[in-house]
Amino acid sequence: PLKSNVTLSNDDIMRYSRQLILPELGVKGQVAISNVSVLVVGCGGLGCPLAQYLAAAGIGRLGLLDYDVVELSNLHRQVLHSEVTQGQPKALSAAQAISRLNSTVQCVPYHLQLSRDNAIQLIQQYDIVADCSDNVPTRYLVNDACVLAGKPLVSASALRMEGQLTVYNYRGGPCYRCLFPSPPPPETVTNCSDGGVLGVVPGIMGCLQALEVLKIASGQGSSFEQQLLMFDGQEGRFRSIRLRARQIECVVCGEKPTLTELQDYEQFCGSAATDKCRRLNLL
Amino acid sequence: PLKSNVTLSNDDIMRYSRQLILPELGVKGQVAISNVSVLVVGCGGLGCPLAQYLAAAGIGRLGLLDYDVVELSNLHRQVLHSEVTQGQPKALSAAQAISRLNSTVQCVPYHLQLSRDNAIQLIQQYDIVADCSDNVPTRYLVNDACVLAGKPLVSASALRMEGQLTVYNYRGGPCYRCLFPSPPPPETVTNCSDGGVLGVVPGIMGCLQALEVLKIASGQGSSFEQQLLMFDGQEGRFRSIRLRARQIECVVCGEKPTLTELQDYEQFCGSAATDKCRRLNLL
Amino acid sequence: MAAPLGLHLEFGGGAELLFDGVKNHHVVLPGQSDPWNMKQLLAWIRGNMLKERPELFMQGDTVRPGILVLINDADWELMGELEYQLQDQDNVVFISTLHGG
Amino acid sequence: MAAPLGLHLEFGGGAELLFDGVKNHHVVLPGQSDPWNMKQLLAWIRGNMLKERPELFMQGDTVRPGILVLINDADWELMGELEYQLQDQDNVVFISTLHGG
Ligand SMILES: [Zn+2]
Ligand SMILES: [Zn+2]
Repeated sequence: PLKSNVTLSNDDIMRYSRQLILPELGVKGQVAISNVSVLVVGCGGLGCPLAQYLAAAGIGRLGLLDYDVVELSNLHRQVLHSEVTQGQPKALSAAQAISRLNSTVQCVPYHLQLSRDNAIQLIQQYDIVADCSDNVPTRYLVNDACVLAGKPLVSASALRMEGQLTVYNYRGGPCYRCLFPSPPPPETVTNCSDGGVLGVVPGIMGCLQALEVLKIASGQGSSFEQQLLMFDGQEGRFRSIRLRARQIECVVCGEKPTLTELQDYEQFCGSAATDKCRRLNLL
Repeated sequence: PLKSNVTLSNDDIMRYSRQLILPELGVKGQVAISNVSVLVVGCGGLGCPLAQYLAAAGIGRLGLLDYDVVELSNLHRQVLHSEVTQGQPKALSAAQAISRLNSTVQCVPYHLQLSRDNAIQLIQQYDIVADCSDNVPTRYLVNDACVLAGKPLVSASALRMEGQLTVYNYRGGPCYRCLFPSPPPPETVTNCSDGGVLGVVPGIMGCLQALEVLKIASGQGSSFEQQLLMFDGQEGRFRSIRLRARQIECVVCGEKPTLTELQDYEQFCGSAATDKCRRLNLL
Repeated sequence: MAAPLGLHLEFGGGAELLFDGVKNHHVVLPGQSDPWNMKQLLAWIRGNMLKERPELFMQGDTVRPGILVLINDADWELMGELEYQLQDQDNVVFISTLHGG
Repeated sequence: MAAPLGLHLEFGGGAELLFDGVKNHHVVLPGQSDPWNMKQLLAWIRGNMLKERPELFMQGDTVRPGILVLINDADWELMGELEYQLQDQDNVVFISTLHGG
């Protein structure tokens, strides 16, 4: 468990001086941030800028989870990685870059696939979860594990020139399943490999996601509880949408939940937990 | 001058494959980006994410200008720098980080203060200018030099938990002076040293600024011609404002400009071209 | 007999690709004896706007899973979903949720 | 004699710090014989809302340089600036421009 800071060191005061003087944050908010741990699920286009700004801001501990290795085609948007870390696990490559920026942040790289077998145990060790994943089964898995473990989930996504952001399972608000009780038909799902993505669009969304994590971590609350932010990069347009409340009949967060342990998400979604091949070949 | 690419190499096709397949970009847009040069004025909270995503996207040449050196108090928002580059010129520190991410981008670091003596000659060498500066005199200087050199200016700013973004001097739209013919009284100007800034807020604004640079570079045009984007990070709220047209009586871009060469901007603004001390001591 | 109804329809998140890539549509629904509701609007879209592969947009008489419907910037769940009675100049958005990162 | 006028005033970019840090204000201007214009609104704000150091907000009878005024999400230059005649429920924003980076 994270040690509990009650004050800031002289180095901390120097490093964070420009944000310490914000009335919205102050020393109290900065100390709070330093005592918070965040699990970043996916060190790709969203996870890189998110982890970068959380570390810069002095988050206490950062879990960096990704099963994949760095490829050249990642570098147009996955800005923590570099040409020389090609072939290395993304979780390690990201952790190295983070520690250059802020060595006082505890970085825990997990080079593994999040699964029904490890998700709860991992998520229980963190205060806030950031969903930076790139596929439907992982989004349901992260959601269910956050509900079962009682953790707020700050979720962003990006494709082509668009992005979306919501905070789930936070202060009585809805979870991902409240909005999407059934997964989309696999043939309707486009991932970044198929549909493409302009690199700076997940950059924008990952930064916005980091801001909400920091607001939650410092006790300010989030602007996106029961709200969805939509961004259209082609039109330069943001729109904020009021979402439904927590659903009484939700199978995982409702009044009589029927889903009390994690399930097989690839089977549930009919697709693999990766953005590389779209259809799961169901024999 | 930048060499003029007409095709992409195999490595380029691999590296940019995820954005090449976007209909809004395509091979043609990617080639266009690779032939564009951008001058980044200021390698701080805005310039770092901007330069990072422009380089990742394959911009042709990136001029990185900053007179300052890296300090510990920069690292909460200036994410290209690192603990080991403390004391080094920011322009060099940023160029090193950029070349790790994309060595095919021509990086030109300028460790100097932009001034009335060098601004036009520098800006003439670039296609697009990004104002990532942190003080009023530099904002007027960059604007006037862009008008005199005929370059589009993508301008962002951030303070506390707020940000603003506009494109000036582009396709007949207004310049900074059309909006602000007179500088603000120095005692009303708050900079990041005085007022503070949450690091991820310039992160968000710098990414949005990079997106507009890329849209201009690839021929898509900008969403913020004669428009101002305002962001309030505390409320998680974006607002887009319709701005005035180019002003006929503008002293620099109007029909009868009286400002035909650069002036003394510290004197004009009554403040120094830095965010470190607020008032210029006018003897 | 209700008067014809003008609506602003928007498609996003990729749903626009089923409508010739056009995000914004102004449509006029013909006058009819009862007020138009969302269920009827969906049937009208299917009959008049969806060129091919309606199963990528609809499932039965509602939208397929993974499409969020917004009526005047609010989740349609807050507005009565299929039973919501449309008003003249309503703004209805169909947004495909994104999963990439 | 025109009726009282309800306005939504917003301050941002730091300008709210001159108004007790409050960004959003609903105000009602008293009825008067002529319609209210922006020049009169500024005088009213100065007299009724600005507690101290009015020179940080105003210069003469207009706003100081570096404050953008927006009327219903448009630059007031497009609306007639000081001469604009206010309508009931108008949204008027005063935003201090930011220079930091
Ligand atoms: Zn639920
Ligand atoms: Zn001008």
